[in-house]
Amino acid sequence: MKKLINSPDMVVSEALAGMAAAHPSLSVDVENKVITRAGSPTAGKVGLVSGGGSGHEPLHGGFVGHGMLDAACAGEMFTSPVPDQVLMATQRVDGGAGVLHIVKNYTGDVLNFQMAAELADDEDIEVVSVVVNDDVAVQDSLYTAGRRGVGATVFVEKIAGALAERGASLAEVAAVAAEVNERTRSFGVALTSCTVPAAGKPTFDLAEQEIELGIGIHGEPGRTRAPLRPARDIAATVMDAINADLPLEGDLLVMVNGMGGTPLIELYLTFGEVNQYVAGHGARISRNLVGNYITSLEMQGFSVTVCGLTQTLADLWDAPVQTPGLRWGR
Amino acid sequence: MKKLINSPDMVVSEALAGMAAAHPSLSVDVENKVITRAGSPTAGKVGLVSGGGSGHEPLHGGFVGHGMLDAACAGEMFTSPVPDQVLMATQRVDGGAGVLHIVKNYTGDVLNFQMAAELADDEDIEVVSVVVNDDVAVQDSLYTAGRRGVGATVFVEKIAGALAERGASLAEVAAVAAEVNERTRSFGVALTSCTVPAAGKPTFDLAEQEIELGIGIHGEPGRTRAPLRPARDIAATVMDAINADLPLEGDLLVMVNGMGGTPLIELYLTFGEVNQYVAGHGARISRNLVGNYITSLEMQGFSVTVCGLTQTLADLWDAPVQTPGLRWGR
Amino acid sequence: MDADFFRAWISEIATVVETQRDHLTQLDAAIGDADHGTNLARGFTAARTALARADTPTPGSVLLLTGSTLISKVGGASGPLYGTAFRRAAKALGDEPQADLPALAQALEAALAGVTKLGAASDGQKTMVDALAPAVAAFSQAIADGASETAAFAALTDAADAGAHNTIPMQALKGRASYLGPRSVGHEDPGAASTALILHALRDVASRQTA
Amino acid sequence: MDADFFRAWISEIATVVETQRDHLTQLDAAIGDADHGTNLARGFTAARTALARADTPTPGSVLLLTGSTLISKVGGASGPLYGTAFRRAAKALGDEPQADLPALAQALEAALAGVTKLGAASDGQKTMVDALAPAVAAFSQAIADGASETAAFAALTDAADAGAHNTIPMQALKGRASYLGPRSVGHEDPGAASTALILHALRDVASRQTA
Ligand SMILES: Nc1ncnc2c1ncn2[C@@H]1O[C@H](COP(=O)(O)OP(=O)(O)O)[C@@H](O)[C@H]1O
Ligand SMILES: Nc1ncnc2c1ncn2[C@@H]1O[C@H](COP(=O)(O)OP(=O)(O)O)[C@@H](O)[C@H]1O
Ligand SMILES: [Mg+2]
Ligand SMILES: [Mg+2]
Ligand SMILES: [Mg+2]
Ligand SMILES: [Mg+2]
Repeated sequence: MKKLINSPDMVVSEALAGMAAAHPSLSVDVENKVITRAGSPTAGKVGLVSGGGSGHEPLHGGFVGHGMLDAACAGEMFTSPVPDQVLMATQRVDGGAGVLHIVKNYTGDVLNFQMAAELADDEDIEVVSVVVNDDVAVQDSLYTAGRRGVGATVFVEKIAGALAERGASLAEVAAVAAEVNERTRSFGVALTSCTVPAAGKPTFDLAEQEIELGIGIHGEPGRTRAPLRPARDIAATVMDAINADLPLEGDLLVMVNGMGGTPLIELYLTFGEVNQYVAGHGARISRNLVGNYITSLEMQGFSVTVCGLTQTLADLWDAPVQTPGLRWGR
Repeated sequence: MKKLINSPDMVVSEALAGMAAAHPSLSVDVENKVITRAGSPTAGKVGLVSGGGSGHEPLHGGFVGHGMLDAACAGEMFTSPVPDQVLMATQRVDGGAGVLHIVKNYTGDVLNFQMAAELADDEDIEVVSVVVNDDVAVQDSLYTAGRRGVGATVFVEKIAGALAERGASLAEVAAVAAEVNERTRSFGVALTSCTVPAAGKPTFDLAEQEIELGIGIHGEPGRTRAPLRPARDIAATVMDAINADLPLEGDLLVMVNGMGGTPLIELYLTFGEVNQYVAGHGARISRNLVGNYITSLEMQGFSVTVCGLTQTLADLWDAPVQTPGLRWGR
Repeated sequence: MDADFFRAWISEIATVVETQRDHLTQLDAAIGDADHGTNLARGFTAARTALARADTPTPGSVLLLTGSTLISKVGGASGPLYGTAFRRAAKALGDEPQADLPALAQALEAALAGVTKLGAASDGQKTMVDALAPAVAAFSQAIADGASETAAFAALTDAADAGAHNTIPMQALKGRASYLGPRSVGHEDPGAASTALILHALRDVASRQTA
Repeated sequence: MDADFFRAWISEIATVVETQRDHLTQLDAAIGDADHGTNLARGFTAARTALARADTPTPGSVLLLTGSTLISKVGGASGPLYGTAFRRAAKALGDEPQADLPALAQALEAALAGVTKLGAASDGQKTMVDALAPAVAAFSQAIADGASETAAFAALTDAADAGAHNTIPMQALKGRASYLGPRSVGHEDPGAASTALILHALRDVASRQTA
């Protein structure tokens, strides 16, 4: 295992210490692994809290700031945060207008946020939770854990954050978050596995000419293995899966997201392929993100996330955002 | 070789096509591999042109935009652009106030930019070239190719770009570019090699517990090999090399740059170590960048770049910038 | 069985999950995210430390502190699930200074009920429930049949082992492993495996006492 | 030697650098950035194509177009250097329809002068100069000594081969390899190797003609 770390069990807190040093706009509670905006709470504004396992940076801590999250809870590597952290974050960002919990749909995340919401309720903090589940690689069903939450989380955090910044109510912010989730689909591909520091070796092994299709963001193996193919064909496989679940139409917000170890030049090349696919299907990419936004440590690979925009959602997407990971408009 | 590409010889132009689709603010001449701001030239403004081999993204194309570059020339993978490209870029961004060439100190880059400058001179376009050479891993000497240009390029492009945006003269812009270069030092470390698509295999091989110290940004082997150590010790080795060449003092602009395959969580952890080192040496990091800014394809590793700030340089650093790779202040 | 007995149990679990840490993590790597061993080692070590510091006079107070510590230290799916299991068991034991076999059986049934209520997993979905449910049933049955303590604990762990083993051919319908669909078949569920370890620790502590 | 001869030479170089592409790239991987073979294959293939399209009646016009094409297609260090080399050689050949051995020798001397002026490399710095300089000297000397064409070309390539080989123990002081410092020792310089290939191509074309 080759990593720029001191010891596996210190990675998360030492990285948070680095974030604290790098971003004066954030207030980083390294001990409790809770990141808030400096000067939280914002009185009268709905507070947005998200969080999840570490190893997905810049998600979530890198999205704390004006126009996006108020707080992020960093769990251990690939392990959801605990209720105490979420409660602490909820208390710190409650400006009296209630708090939205943005939860990626994993059993652990759902259970821990749920417990935190109950604890917050005991303290009369109004909490609404939105569960993100956009991964079309996972068949949805009432009887299973359901779909994973992946790339849509970035869109939900940005758009709900923009609406909250405008002074909307908790119900309105929760509604737009749910709307973005419903309009968004994702699919991920791995060229290599990642290595969890405490595990010390790659979570799975791929042959030199093999790729994993339908992976999540925790180094879980995907749904199937396939031979390595040209980027154009891989992009088509990904887009076919998304298009089959939610037909592409109208103006789209598209993210070509790197899993952490894929160079930007490959992501741009892949975005070009995705753009051609979308155009070939009579839709149009009117907004985009190309880069590392929701990663899986050093994994090589990418995911595509597609959201069907309305004018309102586009405006909220364009609204100013000022976070370490996403920044424009002011 | 596992890459998201269609064929090795198409990587650069297909990635540029993706950039064109992703960034309406840019005008991308895919055939000639020249990226300019949409609406170039800016009349009366000094034009900034840089360029180099591809594989370092977001450098240089990702730094074209308000407050930074006017044009970037993308060479083949790790191969400097040709004079025709540089001349074309120079012509397209000449707003009548002359053009600054920002050249990383590599024989190929220097020779090709030099030829382009001569051609531009034939057309009575005033060109001044600034050669960036900040890599302390390379001993400087009159009799050799001298030091490589690495991370300082990002600082030079940002700060000179900000001054040009304020309407300064070519001489003034060139002077601040040279000043930033003189005040900046870098050192890089590789945990893994990278693979040039056309070569098809890693440029060098490292054992599981080996790292390369003093690498450049083209997958060249470094000055020495060393055993893998904790991030704290690696950071100390890097900072010792920089500090020995230009003692740390006062307010510093520090970049902890990922080589392309290193996850952000490790870069933040490393920044934390660098920050402690700097504090321990009586200096202070007053501005920073943590992320992938000047990369070497999918290489795992990082470089640290340190610039001793003046108030003027700090103000220029803080000035608005709006490019795909760097964006703040408006 | 008094508070010391239950403290010894938690301490034994901490030791076992630490030694089995890599094994559990590798099971999780196959169908999950390679952290189950790390999660449980972190959690039960913290519980042992908490018990060493706090004053826990009754079996119930020992398991209550254990459950709360797991919830606040583990995270992931197993944190809330195991945490709830121990808290429910604690509530079942009440403030009694001692717990006899039937009381322990009721406590384990309460634990199972807590896990299934929170996680909504039923038998055969390839989760810790597939080890816990048969183990609890076998334990209660043995006690109802008037089996000796030794025999009852043997029934408990035999059923847990069998239950964990039986998860191998199952396709996961709950938890992270469910994302693999058919590819989850052929691997033992890490949570079922850790449940078996936890119950073995209970049996070992009991046998040491009687010995 | 007429324009056809020189076109044949460039075409032969394009073929050789294409077949030796990986070899040159691997030499560059050891002490550079693994692109020398790719760069030259791209450049000389483009030159061959350009010559096929344009009308180049004289040896000088052939080499001038070759040099310009290399400059606008190769990039890197080798593009301007080889491009300048061919352009300088072209200028030396002027507009003559034919070039005899002494004229060719002068052209190669001009090429060398162009490379050293532009790159500022002197002997022993582990660059293409270490193959080109001795080769040009040996060629001129052989002609001055009244050697046969065959012998002169043999002298040219033998000296180039020796020169390229002699770069192995050198420490690079110019170009990318200089960044490796002492670690550049023990590897053949890719540009010296490609220079030898280019001169071998010249000899082969000449021997075919005389044959
Ligand atoms: N809904 C559920 N009900 C019961 N047990 C579950 C459920 N979901 C997951 N588990 C158990 O949790 C185990 C995984 O725990 P762990 O790896 O620590 O958490 P995570 O999956 O969040 O990484 C699984 O092996 C399974 O036994
Ligand atoms: N200053 C110089 N003078 C002469 N030849 C040089 C000089 N610098 C580099 N070279 C030659 O160029 C070769 C490298 O060419 P190439 O790999 O195509 O360019 P780059 O180094 O830009 O990648 C070296 O092997 C060396 O022979
Ligand atoms: Mg986990
Ligand atoms: Mg090169
Ligand atoms: Mg797990
Ligand atoms: Mg090279």
